Amino acid sequence: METLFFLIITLIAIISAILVITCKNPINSALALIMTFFCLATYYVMLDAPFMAAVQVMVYAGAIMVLMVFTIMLLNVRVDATKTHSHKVVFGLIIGFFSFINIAYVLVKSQAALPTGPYSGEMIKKIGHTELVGREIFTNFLLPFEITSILLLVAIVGAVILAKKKI
Amino acid sequence: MSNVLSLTTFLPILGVLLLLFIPKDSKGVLRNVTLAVTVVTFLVSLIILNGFQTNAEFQFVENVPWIAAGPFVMRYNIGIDGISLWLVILTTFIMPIAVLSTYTAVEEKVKEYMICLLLLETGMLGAFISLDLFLFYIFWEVMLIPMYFMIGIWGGKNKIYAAVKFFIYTMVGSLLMLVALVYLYFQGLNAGITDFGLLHFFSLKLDMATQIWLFLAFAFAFAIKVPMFPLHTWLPDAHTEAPTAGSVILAAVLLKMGTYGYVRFAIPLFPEAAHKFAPLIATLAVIGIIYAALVAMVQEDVKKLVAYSSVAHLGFVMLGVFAFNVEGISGGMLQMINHGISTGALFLIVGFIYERRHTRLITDFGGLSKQMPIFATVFMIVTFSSVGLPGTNGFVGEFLILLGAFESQLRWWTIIATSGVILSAVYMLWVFQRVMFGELDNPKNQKLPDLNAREIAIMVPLLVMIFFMGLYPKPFIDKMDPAIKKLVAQIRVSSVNASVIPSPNQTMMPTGNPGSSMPAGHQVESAPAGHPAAEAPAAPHGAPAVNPHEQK
Amino acid sequence: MFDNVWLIPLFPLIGFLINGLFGKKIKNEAVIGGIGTLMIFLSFLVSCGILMQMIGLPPEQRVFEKVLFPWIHSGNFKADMAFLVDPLSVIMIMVVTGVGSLIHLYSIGYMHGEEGFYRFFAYLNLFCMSMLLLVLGSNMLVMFIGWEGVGLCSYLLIGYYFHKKSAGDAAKKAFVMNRVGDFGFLIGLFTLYWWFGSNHNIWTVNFVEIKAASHLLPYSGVVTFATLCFFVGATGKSAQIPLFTWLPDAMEGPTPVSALIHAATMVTAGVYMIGRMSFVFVKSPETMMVIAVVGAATAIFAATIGTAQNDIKRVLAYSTVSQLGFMFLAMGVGAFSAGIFHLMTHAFFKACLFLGSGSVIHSMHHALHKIHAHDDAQDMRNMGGLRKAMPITFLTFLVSTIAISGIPGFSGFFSKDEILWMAFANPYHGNLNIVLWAIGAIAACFTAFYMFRLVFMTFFGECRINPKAKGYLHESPLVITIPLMVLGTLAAVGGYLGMPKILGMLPNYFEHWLDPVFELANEYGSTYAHHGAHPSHAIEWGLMGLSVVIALVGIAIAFTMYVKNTELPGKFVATFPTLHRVVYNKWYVDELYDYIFVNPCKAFGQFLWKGFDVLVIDGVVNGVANVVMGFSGIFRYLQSGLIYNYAFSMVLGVVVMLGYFIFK
Amino acid sequence: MENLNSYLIVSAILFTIGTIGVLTRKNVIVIFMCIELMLNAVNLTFVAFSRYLGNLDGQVFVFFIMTVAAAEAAVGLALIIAFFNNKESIDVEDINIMKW
Repeated sequence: METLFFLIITLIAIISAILVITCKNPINSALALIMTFFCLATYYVMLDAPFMAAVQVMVYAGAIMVLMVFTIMLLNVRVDATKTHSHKVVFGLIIGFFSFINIAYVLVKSQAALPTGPYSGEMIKKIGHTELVGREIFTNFLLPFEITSILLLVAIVGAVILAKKKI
Repeated sequence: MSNVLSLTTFLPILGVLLLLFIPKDSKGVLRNVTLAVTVVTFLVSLIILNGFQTNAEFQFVENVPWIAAGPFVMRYNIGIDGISLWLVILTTFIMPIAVLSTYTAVEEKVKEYMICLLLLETGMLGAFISLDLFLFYIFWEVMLIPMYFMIGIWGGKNKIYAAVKFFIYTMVGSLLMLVALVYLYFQGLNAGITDFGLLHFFSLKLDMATQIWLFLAFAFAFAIKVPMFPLHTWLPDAHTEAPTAGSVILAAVLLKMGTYGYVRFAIPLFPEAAHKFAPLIATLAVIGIIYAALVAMVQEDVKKLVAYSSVAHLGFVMLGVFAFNVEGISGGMLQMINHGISTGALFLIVGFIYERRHTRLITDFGGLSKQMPIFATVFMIVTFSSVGLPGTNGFVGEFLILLGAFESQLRWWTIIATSGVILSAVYMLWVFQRVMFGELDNPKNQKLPDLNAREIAIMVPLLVMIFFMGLYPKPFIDKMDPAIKKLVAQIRVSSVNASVIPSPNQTMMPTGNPGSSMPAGHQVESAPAGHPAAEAPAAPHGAPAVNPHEQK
Repeated sequence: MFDNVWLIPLFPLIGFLINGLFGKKIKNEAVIGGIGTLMIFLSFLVSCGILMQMIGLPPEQRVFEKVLFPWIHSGNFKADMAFLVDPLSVIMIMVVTGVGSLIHLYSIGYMHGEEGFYRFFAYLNLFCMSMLLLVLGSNMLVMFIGWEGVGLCSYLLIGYYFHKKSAGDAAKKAFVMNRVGDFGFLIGLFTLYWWFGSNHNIWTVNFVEIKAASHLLPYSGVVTFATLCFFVGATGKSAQIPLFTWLPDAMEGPTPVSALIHAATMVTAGVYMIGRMSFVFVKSPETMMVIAVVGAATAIFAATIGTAQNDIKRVLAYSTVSQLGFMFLAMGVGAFSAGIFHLMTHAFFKACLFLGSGSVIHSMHHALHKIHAHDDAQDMRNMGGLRKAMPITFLTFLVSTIAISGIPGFSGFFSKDEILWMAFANPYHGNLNIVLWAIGAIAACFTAFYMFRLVFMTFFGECRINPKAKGYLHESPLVITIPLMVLGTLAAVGGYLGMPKILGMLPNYFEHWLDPVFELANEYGSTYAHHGAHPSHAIEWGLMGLSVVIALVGIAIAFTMYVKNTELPGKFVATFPTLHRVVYNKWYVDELYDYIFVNPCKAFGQFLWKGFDVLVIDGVVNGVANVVMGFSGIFRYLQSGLIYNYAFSMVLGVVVMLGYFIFK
Repeated sequence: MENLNSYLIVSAILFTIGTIGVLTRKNVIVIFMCIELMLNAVNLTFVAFSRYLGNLDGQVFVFFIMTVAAAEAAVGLALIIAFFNNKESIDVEDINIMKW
């Protein structure tokens, strides 16, 4: 049952991902990308990470993609008028193929000798995923977390300045 | 006040920080602040001068760890001795003058210009005081960049060409030096030296082949900076295109980096190789003297003429340094300072007339004496200082150089070099005559104003120094003497070692032989009976590579 | 008094500073001129004091060295700012300050109303200071300051009328030629210093110390080299062959300058220097010979040119060159004190001649100025018959002319005759003596000829000046004529200080005075001199008579050609046009130098600049740059600027590298 | 729960699709979206590993990546707008001044 569900989700994710790169209209690409993000959120749930799933939906599907769609509408971009050069596609596919082989090989091959940590599935279920992640962030990763806030601040300022017509 | 040396060096950087907070439109404030910073730097450097003990040791030493990366250990190791003392003072002395000269000359991007000037000062001072090879290299490169911008942004018509030429010439040399530096460091590591400290490397015994290669790399870098024939062609271009203050600093201080590099690094680090190449370098120096003088003679642009005269003057310095005796090196050091003062003054003078007429062609002038008597007087004094008239500073250095070189095995070189004295009079007086004498026939020249108070204020310190150093050079020589004696001893001891290593050192030098066979061959004959001339046939000279009087 | 010797150069220095710095503000000519003259006169007083004190001392104590402050000390080399007072330098300071004060006084009148009056006096004082440093310097370095300093002042004063191109050229020429001499001086100095130092560990440039050690010097060899170098220096400063051409051009300067610098003092520096180092020079017979020959050759050579010049000052200039030749001849034949003696008498009569000519020019200039004529005020062809208008000038001029021509009873006779006699009778040059004597005698004949030609053309005969200006000719003011009278008197009687022994009326004070200085040189000389039979008194009397006759012949020829039979010169020129042209154009020496040295130098400089610097060196440098540019021109197409290309290369690179590491 | 490898393969596929998108598309916004896709593929890997190794560091890392992605989206889109204002285009082929 779970395997079937996984396969369906995978199918949706890949199809929508392909749609992202094939749609002529950027708005369609954006919608397909949102679909992919939802699929990924599903994966996270399946991986006992409900908090990550929630964040995924909120940040990606919610915030970032809304920004994208806004931008698309704001710029009022038309459908790609010019055709993509076919040699680009061919080269892209070839490189994509080889990169897939590389990545898949590395990922699959590398898992054997990795160190394991204390957080088993039972433990996550018992204590709760959100609490564990929260504990991790606000203890071990407190400093990076704070720095992230500065990063966001800088990004806000940068975005405002860049988007202004006359500085 | 133990870190007064660091203070001097980095005061200009503090000044840069200060300048950052001044709006770029308030040009007057920018200029005055910069002037104040350089003046303060000069005053602080006077503390150094005051506290300097007349001995051969490095003083005001600061030595703290800085970078340690793997096997490379660089330290912030600075200090001065008599050799670098005067160059530091010269730098801090010239800077206020250079800044003052820009008050009306530079109207665009004043803030950036001033920042460049101050950065340059830090770079130059740092290079003079570094006792760590790596630190030296860093300051050496730091100098390069502001100068590049000064030529490239505030320069004349052909500024980009000149700036790039300057940059690439210097860069080629310094990269070779960097390679040699790293190689030397690894040699040092093998011998148990654990950092880049210069003094450690003095005791390093290198075999001849290594020395030769390393010396060549260092010598090449410094020769470009000096500049020695035939690597000099960047200089006239850089000088002609640079703004006045840039030319002044370039001539007064930057060129000294090359000669200073020889005295401080190339020669004491590789004494045997230095001895081996002395004839070659002396030959190039002498060619430079004559060549530059001849070329200067036919220049049409006053500034270019002064630039070529720089090449000739520095040829003298090189000759003196490679005499390897106290007189020669003292003369060389003095000549560096003299050249800084008198050529700096010449560039300022060219700047003055350029500001008034916007041309530097000699043919555009003539008869200015009538219209600008103060200017004429100043120009004349500086001209004669540059020519090396006794009583002015130029003479003392030139004389000691020639004397020292004549005592060493470079006798014939000296005789040829001395004829440069004639040529320098020819070209300097000729240009002076064409600019200042004759009828005031060009209508554009007939309304030129004479020097104003600011310009006089710029020139007065230089003129005072010209006469002071010419008439009473004793304090200058005394302060540098112990350090030079030590250097000479260091070179000589090593060269005795060199003769143990089988090298073509002696046979390569026919220099001593023709020189001494001339007078010495005759000395025995016809000694009058009435005089106890029996002691006349002294030690057979000309044979050893050391100077005769060093043997006693 | 000896201790105060430093005051002597100090006073003119003060005068220079006052006039140079504030002269423009003072404006009052009397004050400026007064300060200048007063300062040099004070020096003269101090010099007199020193002279008096020295006369009171026994001869062997007449050497005193005053160290003012240490100057250049480096390594073994030591040179102090120090002054040497001995009989030789005392004579020189007396001449310099004495003649100097007179000429300063004269200049107040002569330079009246000139633009830059203060400048003139400042330079003149500076010159006096340099000259005094030169003669007082106790080591070669201090001497060299003065040596170059006088060159500088000469440059400044020749170029005084800087708006004239010819003045600028002449000034530069003078300085450069002097520099050629300085080159020799320096090399000579180096050689001596190095030889003493490396062989005997005596590192010195001090005259006293060198003198004390001079017995160590070998004969010939290195000494010849060194002394020849020094002699090159002397030829530059004293306008001898081959470096004499600057002196006639130097007449572009104001006339008092010509009198002071180019007749009385500076140009004699070379002679003085040889005298100062006589103990070194005499050690080299070869150099002595060269000096004698060059001196004699210059004497005759310049005298021939002098016969054909029309510019009053140029005649005097060539005369100076010729007389300096006599002095060198004296030095070369070992007659040091005779040379110095001639130096002194020459200072008197030549200064008087120049000042007299200045007085003439002054008057001519005024007269021509009044009628707005642009005739040359210095051309003798415009003069004539001036003796009535300017009696004092004429009289003093005549006295000095007689003196220079060697008429017995006047100063020039004693000194010149002494030189000629020594040229004949000296023990150094063997068979060459007779030649030297003959050349000297002929030169003396020429001297008498051209000097009297000058006098006749200027003061006798018809007045050839523009008739309208004639009425304006008048005698110069007192301030000009007083120096003339003093110098004229000295020119007449100065010779009695050094009467030849043979005349026996007075002892030769001069020679005795200088004995301590030249004793050693004569001693060295005697070791290699030929001790043949000493010529008898009869020969000496005979030669003396002969030289008088020769001078009279010269005068007679001049009289015939320029007073009695005035068309003779024209006929002469018509008969020998080439000879006249060559002589008139100074044997084309200037042109020769231009052709051999100046133009090739310029051309070579041009070639080095345009050909070597720009073409070869920059060609190589820019060539390398161009090669790099060429390659980068090709490679730059890799940088398309399209993001796609960059991203593609990046991904490709990642894939390839990753693949390599995974599947290797 | 599926085994780790399936997640990794899915992640690899998504990443590759993102790469191909970046390489083939011309619209800057789409390229931008593709980059987000690639980031998400990586996130998936992190979470999967985190779960199977029992170590939460990976998930914390994903958290940070999301933050960076958000910042990147903000700045990147602002850049696109600025570019559009200048060139009236969002075609990458018009961004070609990065040469010589």
